[in-house]
Amino acid sequence: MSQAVLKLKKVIVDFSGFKAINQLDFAVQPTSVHFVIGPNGAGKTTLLDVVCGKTKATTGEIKLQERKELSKLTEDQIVHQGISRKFQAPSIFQNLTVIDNLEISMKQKKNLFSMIKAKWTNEQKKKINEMLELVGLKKVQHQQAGSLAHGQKQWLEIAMVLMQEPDIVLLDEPIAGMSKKERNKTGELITKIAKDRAVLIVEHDMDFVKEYADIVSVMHEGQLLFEGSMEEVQKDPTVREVYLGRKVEENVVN
Amino acid sequence: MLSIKGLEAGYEESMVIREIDMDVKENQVICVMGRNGVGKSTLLKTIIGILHPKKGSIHYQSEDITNARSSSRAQKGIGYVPQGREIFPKLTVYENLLIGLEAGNQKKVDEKIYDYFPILKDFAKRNGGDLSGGQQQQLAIARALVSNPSFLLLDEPTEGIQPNIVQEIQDVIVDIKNTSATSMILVEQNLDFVKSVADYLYVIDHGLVVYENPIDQVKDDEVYRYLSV
Amino acid sequence: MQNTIYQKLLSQRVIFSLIFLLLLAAPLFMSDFRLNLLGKFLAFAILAIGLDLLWGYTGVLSLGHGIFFGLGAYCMAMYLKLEATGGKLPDFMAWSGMGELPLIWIPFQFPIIAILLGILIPAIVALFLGYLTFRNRISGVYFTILSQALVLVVVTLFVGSQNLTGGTSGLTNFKTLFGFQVNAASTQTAFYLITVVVLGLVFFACRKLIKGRFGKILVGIRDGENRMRFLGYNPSAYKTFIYTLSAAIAGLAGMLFVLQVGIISPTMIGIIPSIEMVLWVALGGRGTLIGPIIGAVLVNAAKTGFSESYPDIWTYFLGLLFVLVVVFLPKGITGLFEKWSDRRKKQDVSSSVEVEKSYS
Amino acid sequence: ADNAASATDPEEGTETTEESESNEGNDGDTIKVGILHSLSGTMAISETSVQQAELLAIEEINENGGVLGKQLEPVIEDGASDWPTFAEKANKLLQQDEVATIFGGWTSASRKAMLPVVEEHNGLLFYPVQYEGMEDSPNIFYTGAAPNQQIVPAVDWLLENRGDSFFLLGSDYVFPRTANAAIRAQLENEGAELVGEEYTPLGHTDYNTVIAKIRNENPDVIFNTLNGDSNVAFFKQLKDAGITSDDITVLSVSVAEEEIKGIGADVIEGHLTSWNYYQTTDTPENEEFVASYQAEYGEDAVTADPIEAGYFGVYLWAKAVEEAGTTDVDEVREAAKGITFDAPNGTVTIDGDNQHVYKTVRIGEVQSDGMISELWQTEEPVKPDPYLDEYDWASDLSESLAE
Amino acid sequence: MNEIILTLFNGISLGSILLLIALGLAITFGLMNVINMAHGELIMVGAYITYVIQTIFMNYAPPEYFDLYFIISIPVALIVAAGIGMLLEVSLIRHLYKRPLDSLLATWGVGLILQQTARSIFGAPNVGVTSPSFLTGGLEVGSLILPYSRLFILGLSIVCLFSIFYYFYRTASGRRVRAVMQNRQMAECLGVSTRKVDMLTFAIGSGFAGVAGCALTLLGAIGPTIGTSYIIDAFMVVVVGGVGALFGAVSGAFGIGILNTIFEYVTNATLGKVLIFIVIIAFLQWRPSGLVMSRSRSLD
Ligand SMILES: Nc1ncnc2c1ncn2[C@@H]1O[C@H](COP(=O)(O)OP(=O)(O)OP(=O)(O)O)[C@@H](O)[C@H]1O
Ligand SMILES: Nc1ncnc2c1ncn2[C@@H]1O[C@H](COP(=O)(O)OP(=O)(O)OP(=O)(O)O)[C@@H](O)[C@H]1O
Ligand SMILES: NC(N)=O
Ligand SMILES: [Mg+2]
Ligand SMILES: [Mg+2]
Repeated sequence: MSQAVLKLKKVIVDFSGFKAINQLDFAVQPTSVHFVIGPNGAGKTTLLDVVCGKTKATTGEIKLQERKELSKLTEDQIVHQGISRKFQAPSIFQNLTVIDNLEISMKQKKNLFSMIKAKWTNEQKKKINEMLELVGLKKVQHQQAGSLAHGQKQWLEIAMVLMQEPDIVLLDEPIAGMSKKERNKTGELITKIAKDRAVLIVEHDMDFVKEYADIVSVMHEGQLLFEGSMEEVQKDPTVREVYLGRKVEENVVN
Repeated sequence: MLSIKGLEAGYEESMVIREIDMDVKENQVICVMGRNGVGKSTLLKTIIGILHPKKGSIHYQSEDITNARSSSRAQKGIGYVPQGREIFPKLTVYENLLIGLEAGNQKKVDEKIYDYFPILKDFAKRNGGDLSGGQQQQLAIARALVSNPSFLLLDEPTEGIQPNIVQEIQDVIVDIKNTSATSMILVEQNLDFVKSVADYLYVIDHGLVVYENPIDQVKDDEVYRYLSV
Repeated sequence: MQNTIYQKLLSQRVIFSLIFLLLLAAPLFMSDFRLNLLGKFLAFAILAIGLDLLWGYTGVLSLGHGIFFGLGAYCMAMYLKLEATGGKLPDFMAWSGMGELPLIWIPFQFPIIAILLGILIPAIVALFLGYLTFRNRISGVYFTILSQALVLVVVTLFVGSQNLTGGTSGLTNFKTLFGFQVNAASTQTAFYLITVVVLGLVFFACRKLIKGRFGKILVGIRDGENRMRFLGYNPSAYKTFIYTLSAAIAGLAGMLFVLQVGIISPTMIGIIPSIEMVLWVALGGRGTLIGPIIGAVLVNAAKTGFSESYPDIWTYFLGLLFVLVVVFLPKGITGLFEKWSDRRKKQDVSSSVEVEKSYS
Repeated sequence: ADNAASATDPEEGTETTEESESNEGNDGDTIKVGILHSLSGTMAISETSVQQAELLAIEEINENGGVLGKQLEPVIEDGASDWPTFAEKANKLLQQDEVATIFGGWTSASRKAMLPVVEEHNGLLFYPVQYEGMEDSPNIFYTGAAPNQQIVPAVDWLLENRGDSFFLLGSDYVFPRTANAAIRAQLENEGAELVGEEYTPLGHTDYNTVIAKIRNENPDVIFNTLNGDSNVAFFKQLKDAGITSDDITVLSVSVAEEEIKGIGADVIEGHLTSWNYYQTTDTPENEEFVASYQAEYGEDAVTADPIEAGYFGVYLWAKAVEEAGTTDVDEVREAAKGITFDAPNGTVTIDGDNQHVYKTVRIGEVQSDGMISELWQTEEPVKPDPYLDEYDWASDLSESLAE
Repeated sequence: MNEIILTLFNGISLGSILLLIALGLAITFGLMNVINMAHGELIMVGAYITYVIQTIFMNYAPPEYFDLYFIISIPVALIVAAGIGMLLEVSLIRHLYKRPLDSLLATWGVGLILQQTARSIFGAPNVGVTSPSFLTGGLEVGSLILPYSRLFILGLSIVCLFSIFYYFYRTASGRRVRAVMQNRQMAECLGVSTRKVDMLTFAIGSGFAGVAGCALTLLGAIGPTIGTSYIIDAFMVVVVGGVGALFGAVSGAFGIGILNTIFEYVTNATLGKVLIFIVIIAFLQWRPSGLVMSRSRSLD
């Protein structure tokens, strides 16, 4: 296996005494669809939080490509390092239209002065149109994002993340509230984008995980409980006990 | 118990649900499915009174509540679990539950709530806003249950919840159904889950009911056809 | 959709140009006194534009813009004062026992420098405060109240150091600028026309700024500052920039004010004027650039009108005006026009959300 | 009526400019005069009653046939406790309404704001309040006390009767600071001791700390040049701190009967003031004045020095106009020289040299009923000396000020 | 030594005054997020109420009962101010919860109207209130005199503080208030009558402004513009303490009070104000959201 794009060493996140993440070692391989599952409160979202800089690790180190120490950087600097993240609850710009949302998300110089003189390039226009097609928001491109349905918002936010052309994509429950059809669409999209970047996904939908995961990490009480393929995960007794429960066991059996 | 006639509602000029008729009987679990953005949440929001219908009527226990305030609907025994949790972030978990009691007439949180969702006891003193997504979802459900509502509106209650707890929620719903006369309208994306709890299924598309059947007559492929058009 | 936007720009262009021409023609049909008043209102309007950039588009409410207005005004006034005393020490310095001209007054003997400083000093003060506050993500109401405290302090300082600022009385009794009699009718008309031109320039410059991608980023910061960070932006820099820019514009307005009113004093830069400035923007309609201009002129015209007609009870009417506008014109006066043309319906929908965000 | 003119109506603007420039305000059968005081904002607490007094005078004059056989028509404007507004309104009165004269102002700041306006348009301003001096604009008549008619004699009297260690307390603006500059020079010249000097922002409300400092210095006299609200806070808190007029005498130059009502007589009882007029001043004119003032504005309305100065200011102007036979400013100014009038405080005379008035100086003590009883007065009206030229200890001051 | 004690006492005293005028604001502004610019005018109402009741006593009550007027004024001021607040909420604020900044503008207008109303009723000049005899003079401690009026205000502010705290954090009604302020819509859906809660809360906040006004008659002028001289300080206290944090307001008030007094003592009133501002800026560098920070996971 090639060397990891992202490596966490002995990371602890402590919320006034409560360790949401506890001595976690964790690695993400390039161009892989890497799922993180685990009980509610296991620390999955917090894991994404420390990687993207929203929460600062109490101790431990987070290294990008073995070199860059992330925990020192601010959120926006981390983004420019090539890490983009989608939040658990859709967070988009209600008062901007769908297309505006994508426009400000897209990869470009984002410092003050290059922004003042920012101009549309045809290539940018093209990119955004492709993206609109891809996530099927073409029809609503001029609608206020605030007026989209929950599912549509999810798609928009995924699109915003992709517009940044990151090396590592962090998705927190991207298919929450999506119907079967859209789940599959999302899944295909993820496989597609994972061809040239790493995708780290937090998800609870086992069928979905099973279908698209290259590798699955199971978190429990802030630590890594198990790592491997979905089959291995489902066979693991502790994972079943703390997380999966009976139904999934059944369809593992048959 | 709850009967909706010719309901039309939406946001400003945009009509989202049109001509919805629905009848929910005592102790019946109705399930609503539909693709994203067809108006499921809007329907529930209109029933609880966040949105006010442009047309049509809502009767609850043969009383017209079409124009009643949400609070009075809640007082009449309608419980609501919104999509996206809507926890009170700076109230502790316990206080969140106490607010849930406002609708009912009992004064303290029933122990069986903690049996359903143990973490709520462990985290009683933590701020609701600090909970994880799934924990918040559990809190939202518990908050609706504490007042023993006679009618429950559940908007995708299993969203973001770990599988084994999803099963528990499933059990909870069944349990409530068996132990009380409570009726429910349940918005859900997972057909298996629906079949295991519901009595009757509606599929909505573009704000209209396009398919309805008692659950035992529901054919998966028919449903999926509507869900994927 | 595209072409409705186009239509809108078209129609707006026409309206703006008409207003602009009308203003330029005003000297032909207005008495010196009224023209002078209008000129004062337009100076306020310039400030209102900057305030709208900050509040309407970036969601940062400053209740302290009187200070920047004042700094600009004082810079200009200091030069005029030195001109008037013709090299001798200004009277108030003498009373407060100053020997010779204090250092900070030296540069203001030169008009060009004074004018430059009139824009630079407010900008620098804003840059400093903005940097310190925004960098630490002090935002929303915290910033607002801080900006108000700034007013309190600067005013106290200005009043307290009478030997440098003329204290409560401020600076007045000017004579000449570039050799012209500042109070002469012809000079005043010239000042008026300059004000109109500056107003036009500032307006179209700001408009260009916010119509582009930059404007959308500002809205993004207004509605979801933290989210913007995860898109790779550093909101603090943007906020500081806009704050500084609006301060500079305020300074510019202040200078034009002094030239036409002939006096600047702490009462003009204090808490109350600072709040009124926000009222102009709100009344005209924030986040529209043109609204604040209308607001500034109308509010002040109303003030003058009320106080001239009912000098003893006019504040009733002013108060009532604010209440009624807020209740019945949530989007300000420009909101009215929008209602007529429901092009921008969607924005009305979410305007509530936007204000919520910018404050919760 | 004229007031009702809308602010934004251009037509109305043009008309007024077409009117003849000479003989200001003297059109048809009425003469317009401007009244410009703060009717709103912090200064309204003091200025409204001065305005009332001026309106009373105008009413009386009109009843007696007006001026030059014409009725006076007051045009009232609100200075709103905001100096630029004073300038704007003065402009409006002179350019728009073309009034024959303006009666107005209280704080020196407001006067300084109006000064360039009246000079630019060669108008007239009658300013009714004691002030710091160092000014004599040809377009302003100063009917309040110059420093040598209030402050200087007060200091002398205190040195003679109350002791020679002084504590100077004032609001932080031009009047107190300039007044105290003079007092410092005077004390030094008298070899008296200045133990402290404190300034608080206008509207300051907490005097605990100042009082603590006073307690430490324990002076014989506090010379108080606080203006407005602050006086109430200061005196109440001084009393609470257990300091009475027996321990330390406070002499105030901006506290008159009107202010005492707000402070509470019980609080300030026994402390001193220096003015040219008190409600208790014993002249037939005053009896009349107080009577008609209270008839107009209520039994418990009180009169005070600035009120009286506003009142007789109107009469002085009226006499000058009659003398000149026109309202033309230059001619009125000429005619005004040496004009006298039997004012409630005694006979006042306009000093042609500086357009101030001769006034009698009176030191008084506050009584339990809120009235001020006279302790001492000058035998005759004192010649106004705004630049304190008569006092060589003030020479440095006035020299540096000759503008 | 004495100086130090006295300065400290004066600081605490100033702090208690700041606290008293800020408490109401800590509710309407801190909890409800309504920027009520008319708060100062509600203080004014309290002050004039005291004046009116005093006048009534002067004219109709037997002299020996005169002092009672003050005891009676406090609850009356509370009720009247609360009533006006309630009126304000129902007629105006209620429609502006979604637009907190607009409430700033509207209440500013209301403030102007209230001021002018006071001027029309009581006249522009200040009115006088005679302190009750039991609050004149002071407690002698060694060579110092601690004015009874100051001690009284200190006590009053503490009583108000604790009653407010108890109400909001220990009673069901208070819990309802906090819930509504955090998510009005959801609270409504759970059966809380947000209208009642809003009205009640705003009334309470306004009521305490009235009490403050009543107390202020012991210290300073009573005129139409009394409110404007206190309002900004009140906002500062709330912000330094941390919006929505009651105990923050306490620390804010006493912090500012004591520092201000010390600064003023060693320099002068003007410089004192300036130094305070610098300290506050510096302080917020260290604690960007006030003394009592309240973290939240949500993005915005
Ligand atoms: N700011 C905070 N203060 C206190 N506890 C916190 C805070 N943030 C998170 N926690 C706790 O840390 C734990 C991990 O939270 P996290 O959101 O990472 O869980 P998760 O794995 O994402 O769960 P879910 O699958 O439900 O989203 C939870 O128990 C949560 O209560
Ligand atoms: N606040 C709003 N303002 C305007 N339009 C809205 C608003 N919320 C939802 N809509 C519109 O109403 C339609 C229905 O939304 P709704 O949330 O009811 O869909 P849904 O069926 O619940 O979808 P999902 O399964 O994603 O929750 C959507 O097309 C959306 O664009
Ligand atoms: N002239 C005065 N008292 O300001
Ligand atoms: Mg999570
Ligand atoms: Mg939904």
